[in-house]
Amino acid sequence: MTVQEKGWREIPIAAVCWKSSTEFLTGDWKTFKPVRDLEKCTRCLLCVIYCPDGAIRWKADLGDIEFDYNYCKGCGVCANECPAKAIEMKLE
Amino acid sequence: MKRTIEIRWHGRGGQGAWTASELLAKAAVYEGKYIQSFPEFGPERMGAPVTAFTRISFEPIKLHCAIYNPDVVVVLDQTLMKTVPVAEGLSEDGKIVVNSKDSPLEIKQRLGVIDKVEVWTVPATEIAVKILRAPITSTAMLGAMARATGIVSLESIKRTVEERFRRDIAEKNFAVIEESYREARST
Amino acid sequence: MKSVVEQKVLALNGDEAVAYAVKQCDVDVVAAYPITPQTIIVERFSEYVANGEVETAFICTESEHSALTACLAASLTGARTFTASASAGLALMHEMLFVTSGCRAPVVMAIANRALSAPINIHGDQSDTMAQRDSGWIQIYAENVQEVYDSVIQAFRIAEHPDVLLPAMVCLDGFQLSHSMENVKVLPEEVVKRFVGVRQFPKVLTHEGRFAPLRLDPENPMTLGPLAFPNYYFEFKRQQEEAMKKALEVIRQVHEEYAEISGRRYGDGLLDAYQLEDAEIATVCLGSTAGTVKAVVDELRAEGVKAGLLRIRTFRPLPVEGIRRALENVRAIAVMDRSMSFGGHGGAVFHEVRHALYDSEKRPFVVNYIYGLGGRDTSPMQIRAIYKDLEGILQKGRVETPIRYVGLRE
Amino acid sequence: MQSKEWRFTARDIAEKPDLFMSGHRACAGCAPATVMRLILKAVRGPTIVTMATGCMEVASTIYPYTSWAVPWLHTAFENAAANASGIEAAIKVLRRKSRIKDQHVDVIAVAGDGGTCDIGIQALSGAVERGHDFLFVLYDNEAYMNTGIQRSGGTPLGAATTTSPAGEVIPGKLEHKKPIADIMVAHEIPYVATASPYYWRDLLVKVRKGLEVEGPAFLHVLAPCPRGWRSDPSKSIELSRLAVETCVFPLWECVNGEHQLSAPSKAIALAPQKKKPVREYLAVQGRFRHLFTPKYEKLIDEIQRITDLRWQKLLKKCGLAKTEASQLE
Repeated sequence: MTVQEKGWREIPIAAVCWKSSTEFLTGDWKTFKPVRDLEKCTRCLLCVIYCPDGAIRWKADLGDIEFDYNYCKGCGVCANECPAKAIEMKLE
Repeated sequence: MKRTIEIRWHGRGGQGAWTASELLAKAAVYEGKYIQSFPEFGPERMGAPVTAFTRISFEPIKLHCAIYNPDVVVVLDQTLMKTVPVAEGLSEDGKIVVNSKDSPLEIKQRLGVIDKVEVWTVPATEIAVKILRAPITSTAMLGAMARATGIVSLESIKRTVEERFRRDIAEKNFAVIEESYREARST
Repeated sequence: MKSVVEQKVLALNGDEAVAYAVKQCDVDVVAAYPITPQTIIVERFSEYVANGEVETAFICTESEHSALTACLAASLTGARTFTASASAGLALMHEMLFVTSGCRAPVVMAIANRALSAPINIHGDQSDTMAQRDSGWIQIYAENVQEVYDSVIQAFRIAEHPDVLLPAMVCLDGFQLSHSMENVKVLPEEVVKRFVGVRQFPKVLTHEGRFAPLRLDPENPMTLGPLAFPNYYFEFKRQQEEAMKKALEVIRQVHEEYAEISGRRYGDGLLDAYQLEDAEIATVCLGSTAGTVKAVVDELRAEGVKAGLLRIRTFRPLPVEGIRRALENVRAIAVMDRSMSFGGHGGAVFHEVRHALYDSEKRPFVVNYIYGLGGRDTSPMQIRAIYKDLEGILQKGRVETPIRYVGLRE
Repeated sequence: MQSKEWRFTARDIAEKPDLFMSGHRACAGCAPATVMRLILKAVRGPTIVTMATGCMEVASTIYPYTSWAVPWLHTAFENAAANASGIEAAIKVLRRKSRIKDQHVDVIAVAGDGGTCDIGIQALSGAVERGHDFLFVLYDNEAYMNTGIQRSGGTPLGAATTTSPAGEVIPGKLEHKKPIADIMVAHEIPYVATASPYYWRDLLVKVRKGLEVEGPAFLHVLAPCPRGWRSDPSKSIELSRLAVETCVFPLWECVNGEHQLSAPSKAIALAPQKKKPVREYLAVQGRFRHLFTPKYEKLIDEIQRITDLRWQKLLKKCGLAKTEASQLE
């Protein structure tokens, strides 16, 4: 433990969680990372739906999807399920 | 008079020994007395011999233990006398009230209790069958024991009966209580 | 000073007194599973529900484990909750007892104390609750049916107090109290409702970075019952211990406030000392047998014997200081345990009392009497014999047998 | 209720924020994590989730972090349904007493196969018998994965786990998978269904239906676990498709006692040639590797036989298998 943890008087009682897991980055778990071929991608959004980590986001303003490598664990489900074969898993 | 009177009830499961004990206790509460009423602890089985207990006192009751030397014993079913030592531990100047057509003297001889003990009998089954059309003797025995001991008044007993039972059943039980009160005989 | 309220006198057994008190406490959810000698509690309460006398949701669960779980979950959703059990039922709840205290859910539970199997035995002793003494629940042991009623009402206030937020057990000896009808003075319902009040919730920091009332609420989402690794778990246990310490004062205060309304006091709410001021010999006891002991003490006092009694009303949290102060001037003490701690040195109460007296300079003699297991009756004669033993210890100036059994056939 | 269809489009789902949030610590390729995300995409309003001890509970709430944007409660392993009972009862009473906002709150209990088929079945059976209004979701990864892949009542025949290892004389688990959804149907509750994350829209619709019925609803979701199934993490969703295509895990609903096949399985029922052999499903999972040896190969036939038998029984229940079912008898 490098960070100084709080003492028993400071932490909320009943073990109520006080941090969102979005503050916990799991992106460094991966060996392979998904890379998208923008030409092939049809924006069908199946990868957004299937991603176990919610690491692929639909950006309404861009009208496109975006990989969030902060959370992506490199499982490759997106590549495997992509009907257009637009995603390739590449070594980090 | 003793500050606390201890009563033991003998009956068979389903005859209402615990009910009688509770009715008596509640009647005593109406008269401002302190009470304790408890069954012989354990699962109750229809027909099996059961025991219930009542303590009545003029002051708060501290004891939380069994009754070893009752001042009064009430026997709801005469047949119990064959197998259950109903007079066991009865205090020397105690009283025993038995549901029986027999005379108090006959019962006294059968029980073999010392002379000082007062034995009362009442034909509770006959009275109950006549009025209630069922051999439920708890209220009849209450009436007889009220007569024998004077611990509580007939009015208080009636009040508890009235509270516990439906109106028509309560009224029949008033008749049972009154008749058994009249019919109770002692040695 | 509030004045004592006028009260009705009812004839209730211990179980009925529990149900009656719960009826008056504005309880939201009751979840329970029947077990002798607790059954009358749930039966009476079912009648209140069936007759529309309460607004409570009554859940007849398929086990005690689910009964306590449902109470816990309802409590964490913001409900005032109650359950009741005994013996094997409490043992089945064991896991959830710790979860309930760990989640800081102020569930109130009545336990009609009963022996644990095997062999199976439905009668009274305190093995069931003593086995749960380290589960993080407050434990109050009642002496008579009146105290059962009073304690249940107090338990809600204590458990829900923001400094405490711990579940609480009210323990009544199986059959001796659960099935014994006694005089009970009951407070008017509105007085009880006012006394217990509406449940309040402390605010805690959530993952949204906001402070919100501690409960499951879609308006303020929070996560309850997470996994804590070695880096945090310990701190939560320390918090629970702090809450127990604070409970000592809260129990005393709530008891005092209740006494002002009801006119009834049980010592200071923690300990009930009887004829102890000048006592040379004394017993320490929990629950209904303390009443029998008091009757014996009266007799002994009339005979000129300086006998006394310390009844521990609140066993968890244990008022250690109070025990020491109450007993350190007594010369010989018999601690009565209605349960066994197999392989230990005497029963649980003995451990605690002797431990409390270790810090006393006078170090009185302390011996242990195991009594009443599986519903065995303890008579006034047997209690007299205990005091006789204590006199013998004083005469001899030593203890020969520190752990003894009352009414056990050799 | 049956007639109502929800338009869960891919765009709708993608736009809806995740209520099961990123940063959880499930394994890479964890289908249960996808299932959690999808369930919460289907909620219709204020919702409280309660969970049994298990992978998803542990991975999502490591103090002080939480992945749950909704109110969430875990208390123990065997009691998710009892939690739901208490929450549902509390909400009802507190609304009636005006202690909380007067709005409907959906309650979802989530448990794995151990927390449902084994240790949790008593609380589940009790809660649905009492008729509490809640949805129970079983995410079935077919073993105790959280504790290191021990067999459960949900583990299928022949699967190797750490407590049913494939050895010299024993070919993995010797018993069939407990038909938990059928057991729930036997409780005569208003809604029981099976689902697979590959068929995500079907899953979402079923979650929504389960929430909309009054009374208890049960949803059995197959959730492949790459660690426990010894499969490639990228194949988790594909496996959930193969299970349906081989009829190892058919998709169906039982609404008020009436069974009906869901579209993916109905397509197979109507065109039986589409039904794939179980080999295709088993071959990509390391937990069945030992079955592809001469010694234990016969077990594959047995798995095929039981799969066909259960499929035929299901068709019969759905009124689709008059001829085949009678042939079997």
